[in-house]
Amino acid sequence: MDIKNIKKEFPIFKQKINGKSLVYLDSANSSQKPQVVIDKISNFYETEFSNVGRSVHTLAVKATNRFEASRDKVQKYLNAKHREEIIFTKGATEAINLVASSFGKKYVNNGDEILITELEHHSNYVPWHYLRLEKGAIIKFAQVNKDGDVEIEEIKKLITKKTKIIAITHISNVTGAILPIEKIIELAKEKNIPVLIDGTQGAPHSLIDMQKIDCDFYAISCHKMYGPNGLGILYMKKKWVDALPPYQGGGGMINEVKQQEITFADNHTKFEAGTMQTAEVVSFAESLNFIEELGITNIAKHENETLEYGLEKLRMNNSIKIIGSPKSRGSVLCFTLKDIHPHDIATILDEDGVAIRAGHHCCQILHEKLGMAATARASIGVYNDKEDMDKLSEAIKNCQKVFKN
Amino acid sequence: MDIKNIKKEFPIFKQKINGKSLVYLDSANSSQKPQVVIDKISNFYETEFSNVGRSVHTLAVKATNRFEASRDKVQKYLNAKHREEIIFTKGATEAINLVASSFGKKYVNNGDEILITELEHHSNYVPWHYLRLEKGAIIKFAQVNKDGDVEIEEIKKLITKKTKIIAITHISNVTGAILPIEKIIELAKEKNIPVLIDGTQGAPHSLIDMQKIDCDFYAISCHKMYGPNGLGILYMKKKWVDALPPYQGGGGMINEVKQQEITFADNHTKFEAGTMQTAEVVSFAESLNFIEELGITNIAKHENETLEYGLEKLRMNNSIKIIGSPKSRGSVLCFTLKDIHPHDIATILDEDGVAIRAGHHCCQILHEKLGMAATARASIGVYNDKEDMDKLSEAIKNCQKVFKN
Amino acid sequence: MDLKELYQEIILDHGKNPRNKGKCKDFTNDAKAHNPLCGDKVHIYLKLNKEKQIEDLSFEGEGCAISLASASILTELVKGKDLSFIKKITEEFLNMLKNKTKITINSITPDQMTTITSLSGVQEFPMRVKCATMAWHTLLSALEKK
Amino acid sequence: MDLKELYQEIILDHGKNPRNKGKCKDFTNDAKAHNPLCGDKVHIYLKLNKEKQIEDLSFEGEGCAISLASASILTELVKGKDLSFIKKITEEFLNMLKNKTKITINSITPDQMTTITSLSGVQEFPMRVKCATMAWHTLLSALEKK
Ligand SMILES: Cc1ncc(COP(=O)(O)O)c(C=O)c1O
Ligand SMILES: Cc1ncc(COP(=O)(O)O)c(C=O)c1O
Repeated sequence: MDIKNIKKEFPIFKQKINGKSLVYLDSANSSQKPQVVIDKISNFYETEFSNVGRSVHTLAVKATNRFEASRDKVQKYLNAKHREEIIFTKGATEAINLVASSFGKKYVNNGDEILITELEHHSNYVPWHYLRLEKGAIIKFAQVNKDGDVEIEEIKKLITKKTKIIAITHISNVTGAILPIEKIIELAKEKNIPVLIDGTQGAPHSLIDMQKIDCDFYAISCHKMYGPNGLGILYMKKKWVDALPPYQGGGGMINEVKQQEITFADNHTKFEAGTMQTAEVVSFAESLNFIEELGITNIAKHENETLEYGLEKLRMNNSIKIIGSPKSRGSVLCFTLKDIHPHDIATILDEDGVAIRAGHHCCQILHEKLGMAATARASIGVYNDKEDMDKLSEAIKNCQKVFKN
Repeated sequence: MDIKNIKKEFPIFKQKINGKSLVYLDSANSSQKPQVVIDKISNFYETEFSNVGRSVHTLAVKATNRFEASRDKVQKYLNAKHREEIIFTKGATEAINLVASSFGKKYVNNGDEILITELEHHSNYVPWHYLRLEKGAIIKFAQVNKDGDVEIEEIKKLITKKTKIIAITHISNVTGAILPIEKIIELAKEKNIPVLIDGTQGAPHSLIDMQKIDCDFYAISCHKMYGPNGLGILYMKKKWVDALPPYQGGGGMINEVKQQEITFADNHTKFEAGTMQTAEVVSFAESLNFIEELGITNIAKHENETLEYGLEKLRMNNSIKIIGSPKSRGSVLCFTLKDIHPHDIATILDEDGVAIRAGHHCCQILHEKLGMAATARASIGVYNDKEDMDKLSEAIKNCQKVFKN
Repeated sequence: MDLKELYQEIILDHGKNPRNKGKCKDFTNDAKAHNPLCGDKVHIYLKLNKEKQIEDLSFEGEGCAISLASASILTELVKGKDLSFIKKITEEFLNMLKNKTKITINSITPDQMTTITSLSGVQEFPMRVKCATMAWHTLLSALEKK
Repeated sequence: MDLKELYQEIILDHGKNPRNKGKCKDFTNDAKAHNPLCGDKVHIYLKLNKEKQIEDLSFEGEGCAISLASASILTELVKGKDLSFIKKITEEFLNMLKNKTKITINSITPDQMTTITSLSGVQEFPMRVKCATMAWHTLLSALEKK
């Protein structure tokens, strides 16, 4: 496989959109899937499907082995110390809800503080808001600076004796800022405060080494990593796996169930209630194989070059305003266009086969701060290249023509 | 399509298990998938995939339309009054957790009673147990009688002024008992008590008409209905959609998000936080098409005939003890074999290609009552036939030979 | 799908220079709406007189060209009209976008007809239908309030 | 996979007539385990003497033929033995099931060797490995307790 030719691994690019080749620039929303991943799903359902962990017949054994092999694969990929640190969830949103609920139940009390940032996606704010409603917790927002970054000093300033957890995004899905998570984690460790990283945008674009990052929780959405829908991963440090109470209740997560009392599993399975997403878990191993074959650092390099090229192109157009100029930028490029609303941009670009997203990208706090209800966002995946950036730039010009601007 | 030939619609039956044709009798655990459903998943990922509801480009429009069309399809299939009554979840387990959490938060207080039965799957007990831990609620267990049924009188006896909700299974996944849910709902309505039906085993085997059943909540696991993994449906009566607080927090379920305050969507989307299982939802429409093409009453009839035939066969073997003799039986047949542990049975049957399940089937309370730690379970799907029952019966005899019983 | 149909001159004009913007004097009714998915907002103000006619109306709003144009065109069309006209034209307008039916109401001028049908291009863009209909739904809510 | 390998005569015999069942007198250590997925249970009792030998041991349990046979065989093998032998044999036994290695310990009789290797058929049935290993893990826990 070669990154230059990688589009052909993704069947979605075979079709024409409005007669044009598809320029897919919405990967921060969800990435497209390579054929190997799609085939793995079919193949699993066709030849090995069964419920896992519960039966002893041949199909159940095959499915269980595949399922647990996938956990091993994720553990290795993330370089987590223990396989029990890998918990499968419905998505990053559920992963964060799980932590907010379980951690909150046990450790957060009236007046305790939760430190997040103005950059956070609703998925890393609403779950904590529930602790505000239920426990009287206080949510503090680290401010974003004019470049779209959150600086370490800003975090430092807000930490108090009452800070119970810090929950921050790895990469902003709007400004593209790569946050200084290592430094924040170091700082938090000095004060003995656990850190949750919303890695939804981080994991698809950077080398993730849990033992190096050394955070307490890291949330991932598999569908943004060339993987299937409906699956997420929560990395949870072993000590929290041991300490936190279970989340949802149901089959598979119990130890003993009696009429007056229930005891729970003492490992990661206490967080995995009910029938799991077997086919999704199994096929996600293929997504990781795909990423590994290309190399995540090669992917990141290719995406960066593409992004930088695109930024340069767009900067040449005086009507375009790029949102944020962070010190280092992930694969996201938000912009606005003079006198043309982002929705109109998105619709008009689509006519040229260019798929971008318009809106607040689930970051209303940040958009409020920016003084904009909506922005247009082009986000990059491994399959994008400079030609895509040229087409984006041309499509924006066409858009201006439609509006006669 | 013809039920007699239906095995050929399911690719799993093309393979040999230990050199034998697969006799799959573990559908109560999870059903196999017809080719049309598997193909729909691939096809969707290959040609229409995008995140739904958030972008305005062509793929997003296609995906969103398919996604919402699937909701319409489910609404029609279940004959729900409003499309807003259909909520997509990770599975029946999440559906019940959602209700226990949201309903419990608002309506359950210290000393309030939750009425369930001894037949319940852990998924319809553990979530309520959390309300015991957190709110001081009391859980009452309607007793199962010697036939494996729960009688309406038993329910009646346990209802008090403190009963806040009744949560019962439609069909037991162990005794196969079909509970008198219509009568229980009628009774509950007189007393103004909401009823949740765990329809995990009911929906795959019976005609479900929400306006006729008229319960408040009905939980379904799609993977037991010839559908994909990782998807469930919660039917929630409109008045509860309006009244209950949201469950998980994240993208898509909000109205307005500010630093001090959050308002939530006022319809079903308040229960659907984060990126949904698009491919799963879309392909589940195919599962319903598949069921409709055969007709659910035809399926039920075929399954019943198969089951009755199997029961008769097994009753001829004096070493076999059938668990439960309910008035009407769903597609489940639990049994034990004299002096042979269910696990050994399952392993030995597998050698003959017969896939059954052994264990407590996530019903420890019931197994405690039965005085058994484990039972063997053969459960029936549309693809089973009398020949499968013959093979089951023969395989049991082989098992006795191995043990020289 | 045809962009030229969607972004016709009339729409671009109304989008750039929306009529009746602001808060009209002595309004008797108002209502606002907001699309949480995209952030579009509209707030409609109107003054009902004793004859149940809309004597004056205006709107405030943020949003795309389609939503601003639709609100602007709406205010032009219903100013001075009575409730039965408003109900009818709203119904026909929503039907046009949803079911691709024609506007049949005959108490509007040919110019007004051209203007309102200029929004029919939105039919082909399902994700944008909400942009065009929000103001109209909001008008109905405003009328229901007292 | 071969059922005959799994359900050998020796195993069926130990499964049906497990040795050392019950609660041994004056036990000094005990531990129990339980597999929540299938309901199997085992409780091991043992009496350690001053020389750190297992003077007596027994088990209570519920479960399949494999788990009962494994517990029964275990009790026969380690009775009267010292800690170092027990550690070694347990390690080798677990390794046999996990990595398909051979038992090499030479302080057991040929009969005992036949008996313990009769459980090697479990290797081919991954879902049943836990049944065979539970008693052995439980023995180790019992020894760790004081
Ligand atoms: C009666 C019953 N309820 C609930 C469940 C839980 O369903 P799921 O594991 O798909 O969430 C099951 C199946 O395992 C069941 O049989
Ligand atoms: C930064 C960030 N956090 C969280 C999420 C939520 O992820 P999901 O919707 O897959 O649960 C997203 C994606 O939408 C995101 O971009």
